[in-house]
Amino acid sequence: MESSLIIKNVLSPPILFFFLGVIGFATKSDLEIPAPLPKLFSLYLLLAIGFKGGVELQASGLSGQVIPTVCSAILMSLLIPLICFFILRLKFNVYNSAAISAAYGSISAVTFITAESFLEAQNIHFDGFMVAALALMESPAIIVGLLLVKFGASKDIPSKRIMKWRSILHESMLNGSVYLLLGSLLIGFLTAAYNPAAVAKMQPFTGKLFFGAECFFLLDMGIVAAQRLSRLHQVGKYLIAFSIFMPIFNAFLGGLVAKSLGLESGNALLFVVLCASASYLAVPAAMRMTVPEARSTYYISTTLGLTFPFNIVIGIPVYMSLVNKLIPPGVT
Amino acid sequence: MESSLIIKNVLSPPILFFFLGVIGFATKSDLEIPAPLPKLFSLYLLLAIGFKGGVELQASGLSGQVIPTVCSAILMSLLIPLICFFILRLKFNVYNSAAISAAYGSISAVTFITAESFLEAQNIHFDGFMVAALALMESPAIIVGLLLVKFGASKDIPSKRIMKWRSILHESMLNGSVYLLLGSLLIGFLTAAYNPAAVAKMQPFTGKLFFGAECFFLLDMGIVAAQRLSRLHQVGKYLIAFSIFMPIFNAFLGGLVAKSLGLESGNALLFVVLCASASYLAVPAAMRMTVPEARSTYYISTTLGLTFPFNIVIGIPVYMSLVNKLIPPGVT
Amino acid sequence: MESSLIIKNVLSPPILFFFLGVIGFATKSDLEIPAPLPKLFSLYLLLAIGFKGGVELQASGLSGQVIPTVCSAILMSLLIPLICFFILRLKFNVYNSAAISAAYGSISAVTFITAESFLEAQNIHFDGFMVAALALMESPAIIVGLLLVKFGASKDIPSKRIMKWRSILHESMLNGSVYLLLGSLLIGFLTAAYNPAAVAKMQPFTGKLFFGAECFFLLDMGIVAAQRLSRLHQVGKYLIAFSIFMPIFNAFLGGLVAKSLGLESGNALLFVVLCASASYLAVPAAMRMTVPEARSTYYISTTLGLTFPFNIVIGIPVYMSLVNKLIPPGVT
Amino acid sequence: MKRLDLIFSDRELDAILEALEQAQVPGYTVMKHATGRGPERVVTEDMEFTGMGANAHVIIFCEQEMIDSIRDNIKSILSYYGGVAYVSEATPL
Amino acid sequence: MKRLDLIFSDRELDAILEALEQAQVPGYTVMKHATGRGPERVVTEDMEFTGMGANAHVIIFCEQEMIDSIRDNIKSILSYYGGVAYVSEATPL
Amino acid sequence: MKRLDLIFSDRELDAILEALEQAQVPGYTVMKHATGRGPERVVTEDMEFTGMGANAHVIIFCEQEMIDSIRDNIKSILSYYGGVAYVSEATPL
Ligand SMILES: Nc1ncnc2c1ncn2[C@@H]1O[C@H](COP(=O)(O)O)[C@@H](O)[C@H]1O
Ligand SMILES: Nc1ncnc2c1ncn2[C@@H]1O[C@H](COP(=O)(O)O)[C@@H](O)[C@H]1O
Ligand SMILES: Nc1ncnc2c1ncn2[C@@H]1O[C@H](COP(=O)(O)O)[C@@H](O)[C@H]1O
Ligand code: NA
Ligand code: NA
Ligand code: NA
Repeated sequence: MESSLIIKNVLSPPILFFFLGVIGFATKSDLEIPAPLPKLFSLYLLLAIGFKGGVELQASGLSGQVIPTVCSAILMSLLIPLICFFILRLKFNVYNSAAISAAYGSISAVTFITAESFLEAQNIHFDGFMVAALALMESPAIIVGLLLVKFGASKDIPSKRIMKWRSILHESMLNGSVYLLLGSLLIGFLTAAYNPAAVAKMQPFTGKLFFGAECFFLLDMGIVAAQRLSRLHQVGKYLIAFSIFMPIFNAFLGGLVAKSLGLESGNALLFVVLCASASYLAVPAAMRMTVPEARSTYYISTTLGLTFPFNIVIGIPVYMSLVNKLIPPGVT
Repeated sequence: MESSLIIKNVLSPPILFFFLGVIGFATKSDLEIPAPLPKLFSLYLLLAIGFKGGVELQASGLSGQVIPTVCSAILMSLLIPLICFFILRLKFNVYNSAAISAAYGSISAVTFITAESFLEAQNIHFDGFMVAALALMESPAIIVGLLLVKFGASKDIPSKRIMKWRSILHESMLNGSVYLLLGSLLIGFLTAAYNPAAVAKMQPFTGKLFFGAECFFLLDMGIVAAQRLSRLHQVGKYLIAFSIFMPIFNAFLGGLVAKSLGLESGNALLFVVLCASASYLAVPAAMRMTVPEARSTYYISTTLGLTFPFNIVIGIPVYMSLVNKLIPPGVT
Repeated sequence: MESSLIIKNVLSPPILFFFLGVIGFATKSDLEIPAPLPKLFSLYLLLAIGFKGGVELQASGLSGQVIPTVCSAILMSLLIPLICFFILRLKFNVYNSAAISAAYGSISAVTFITAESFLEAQNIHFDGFMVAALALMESPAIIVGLLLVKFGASKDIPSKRIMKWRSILHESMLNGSVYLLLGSLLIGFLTAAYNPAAVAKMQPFTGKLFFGAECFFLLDMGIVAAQRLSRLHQVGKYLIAFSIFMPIFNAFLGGLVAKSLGLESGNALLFVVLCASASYLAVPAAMRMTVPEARSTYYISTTLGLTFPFNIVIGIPVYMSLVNKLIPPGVT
Repeated sequence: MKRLDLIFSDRELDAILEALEQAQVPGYTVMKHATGRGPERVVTEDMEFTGMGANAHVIIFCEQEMIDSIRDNIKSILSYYGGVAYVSEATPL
Repeated sequence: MKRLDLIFSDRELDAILEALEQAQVPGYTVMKHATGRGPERVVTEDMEFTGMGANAHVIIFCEQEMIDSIRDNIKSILSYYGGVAYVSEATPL
Repeated sequence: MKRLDLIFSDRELDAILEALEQAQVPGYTVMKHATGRGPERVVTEDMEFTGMGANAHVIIFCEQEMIDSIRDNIKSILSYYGGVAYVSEATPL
């Protein structure tokens, strides 16, 4: 069953465009999407998922599964970095371990979007409040990462290096992409509540265009991921294995939590994908500012070069099978 | 009544995204929309309002209120800079006074768009020919500004500084944004007249997408306006007061003219907004080229940092109340 | 009849925006579309025509006229450069002759798009498989051009200059725009075959938006073409005449082939346009890398400054009349 | 050989390039989208969309005589609109 | 006069500009979107969208004293986050 | 220390960077989207979308020996495709 799901997933336009980008890099085609065009698409995608999530959150209200699910998601983004940290400390210093852990505790919005498209293609229902979980999982993971550095690093660092709470909170909450996602979520919520006619007017931009823009962005992500993949030898075997097995482990953990939360299979898949995915946007940017001691190759090549492609190509359908086994459809 | 209108206005997505940008700057979030992406949106908005205006102008024809309204608008863009000039000369030299006056005589397309969205949200009808007024108010204001310099400045300026009519007309008529707006208006007109099927084919691009693109652009305008606002102390109290009271005065003047023209309340609001708004695009660009003696902080920080946010957040609903008082609905 | 077709063509939005760009440059308006925004539109257009072509190719299948038409198109892209080469060798050296010939053997995607819009406006049917012809005509022309250099150039060139087959194939097949067009075609084909629901989801992006994006891009093409036109004196009279008469000759040749293939008038026009148009994207880029001895002004100013505007403004309607004469409507 | 660095508002780019062409410089390189601060004014990238543009940075490698012949022309343009110009030594590789 | 070239990750741009302003440099020019490679790390343009940005290249024309007064401050920022700083001769046109 | 400035069509960027890496330069900075004019040809930004690209400006700070070791390689690439290379003095801050 997995293999048929994998094939179905691979034959969807976003994944095909991702491969087009990968092959373009591999064959040295001079296809490139010059800066700052990729930024346009990443800003657009964050704005659109935030807005749509806010609208649906307003529709569903904060009752029922919303609060428990979002809280569990936050807990997962605190727990997963801790687990990662202990696994990584066997081989890496505090700085590198903490930075990589934060990335895996956090999420990848594009992986989430791809999972949504996958569910839509399978006609499986999911709820808009999952976007709230998405938006709220980045900051805690960054905070845990910085705390691990703060308390884990040797005490003889020069005084000016001591991280201040202020800058920890600033990096975690006001990072551009976290801020845009949360802000758009709030705007979607407010608009749906007080100005429902405007939701329809946004629809052509945030809704209809989304799938095509996702394809365009994944074309670029394919080029970028292939570049990172080509540098993956620099990170060593331990980290390569980590970047495949850790997501699977986190997915399993997420699946159990999703089951105990009583989520339907669509929401459960999204929950699992949030746990399994790793951040290559907000977290690396925050880590580079606050933990310059960590080697950025470690947390970028792994998340972007391996975990991201693995998740969107193979991971999502595999996690779907997992969810189907854990949560027999029709039971909820 | 105003306060409920203000709240309704504030809770519309464009204004909410504007605030998201402002708060992002204020909290030092690293959210930024790198150049030249804002240019993409500003070009798009000018092209789209021009095209739509041209289509509607062709539908309504040049009969009835069209000619008087457009002519009055042009007169206002000649008169307002003169009034401003006398008020500003009390404190500033000829160069600065003329440059600021030209900006306030001219218009802000984004303020106009926001007013249109406001009217649509209130289900108040307005006509496409108002875009023609918009397009034709920039050039005269620039010309008046340059004439004020030409005749107001002391006669002992070096020979090469003497402004030539050619360059005055060039800057006023062929400034990129004026040119694109007028050109798109003409193209919309011609297309509607000779190729009506093509109007429908443009609709997804110029029509459906507009509201979302407006939100995206206002997000950036929020960031930019906040930056200017933060430098506002440099311009002094006189100019700060000017940049709030002058628009209100101009709005009142515009309201009286709109009443005497017999405009319906929708068109009247747009007329008032044209008078009240100030240019931060075409005019500053033209002034910087032709009047380098003027301090650009003066005419940019005021128009962009104060007048623009004031107009789109508070001004539009306040002007609506004004219009409602001057022009009782149901009378026309 | 031609003149009425020309007027109809000129009054379509894409051509009007093209003229807006041309006039903007001619009048020294400071309207500009800064890099890399034009690249965004050119990437978008290639992706969209590729995808749509792939979808339609899957619908029509590879039967009937598809294979013969595509093969004939490829043959034309091999034959036309040879004819051009002999004409150009009368005046130019091997390098310049070969580079210009390759450009005229290849195609211009924007000319093709404009012809499609022209057909749609006239309600004349055409088939999606013509995009396959478009996609497959660039590489052969590049290969012929490079072979002409390889075998035509004097034998005493330094050893490192000898072109390798590898780099010839690389430049011809993996040039960014060829690669994106072919890749999108394949993705469209696969999606339509295995994931038809996703085709509808792409439609707002690749379909609805297309016409407007085409207008925006042609605005920029107008500016660029006018710049090239203004440098046309550098290329001399011979080349100026060549860049008007060669397309007409190629169109005639294409018309005869189209007739003998039994194409309907819509497809026949597209076939003719493919023959008549010249590349200003893939071929110049490839030539600059592989034949630096050729003067780029020659192959850019002609294709972009003269052949391209001629084709989209006058050529397409003229070719339509030609097709109507060769292929009486209602016969097929 | 000399290296001349010019930095100024890109709205003046046409005027500067015309001056360079008139003096028949062997070549030049233009980098747009530069921002910065002069004695009184901050130029930011975000104003580019307004058409006010950012700065342009122009580099010219040429002989000392060339520098001498364009000096007056360039200086008069820069003194009117603002901008800076510096010369340094450079030797061909 | 001197010319100071600073190249570093543009995420540190605010810190650097603050240091320059504090020292009251007469002006500076910023060019963003630069990429490159230092002793250990490659910065590529395509990571710009991630918010990690590319490099910024800052040019300052100023007197030797100014250079001396900002040296320590700039060097400490660069030594923490990475980046390079070089001084060369420049004469006003 | 020396500063090496290379300006050439960005389509040759890969070849140049490969030459620099082979010579093991300590680092380099790349600025794309430069336009300009050489002895015969104008490169404009608006041709970037055609894939013909604009110019790239590469700066390398390194020792004199490094310069000597890459000279031939770089010069042969530039002489084939066009472009300029100049060396000037630079001292670390
Ligand atoms: N001392 C300086 N060093 C580097 N760049 C400068 C300097 N002074 C001015 N500039 C640049 O030149 C531009 C125009 O300067 P100005 O018109 O004199 O304010 C500024 O925006 C800066 O980019
Ligand atoms: N030797 C060098 N020459 C030119 N640019 C350099 C050099 N070393 C470093 N850079 C630039 O400075 C940036 C930061 O360097 P680093 O943080 O030391 O890796 C690099 O990405 C390069 O753009
Ligand atoms: N004398 C010069 N000064 C500055 N830049 C130059 C000079 N000559 C050439 N260039 C730059 O190098 C590029 C390639 O030069 P070329 O291939 O020789 O035409 C030009 O497009 C310019 O950007
Ligand atoms: Na995760
Ligand atoms: Na006004
Ligand atoms: Na052809």
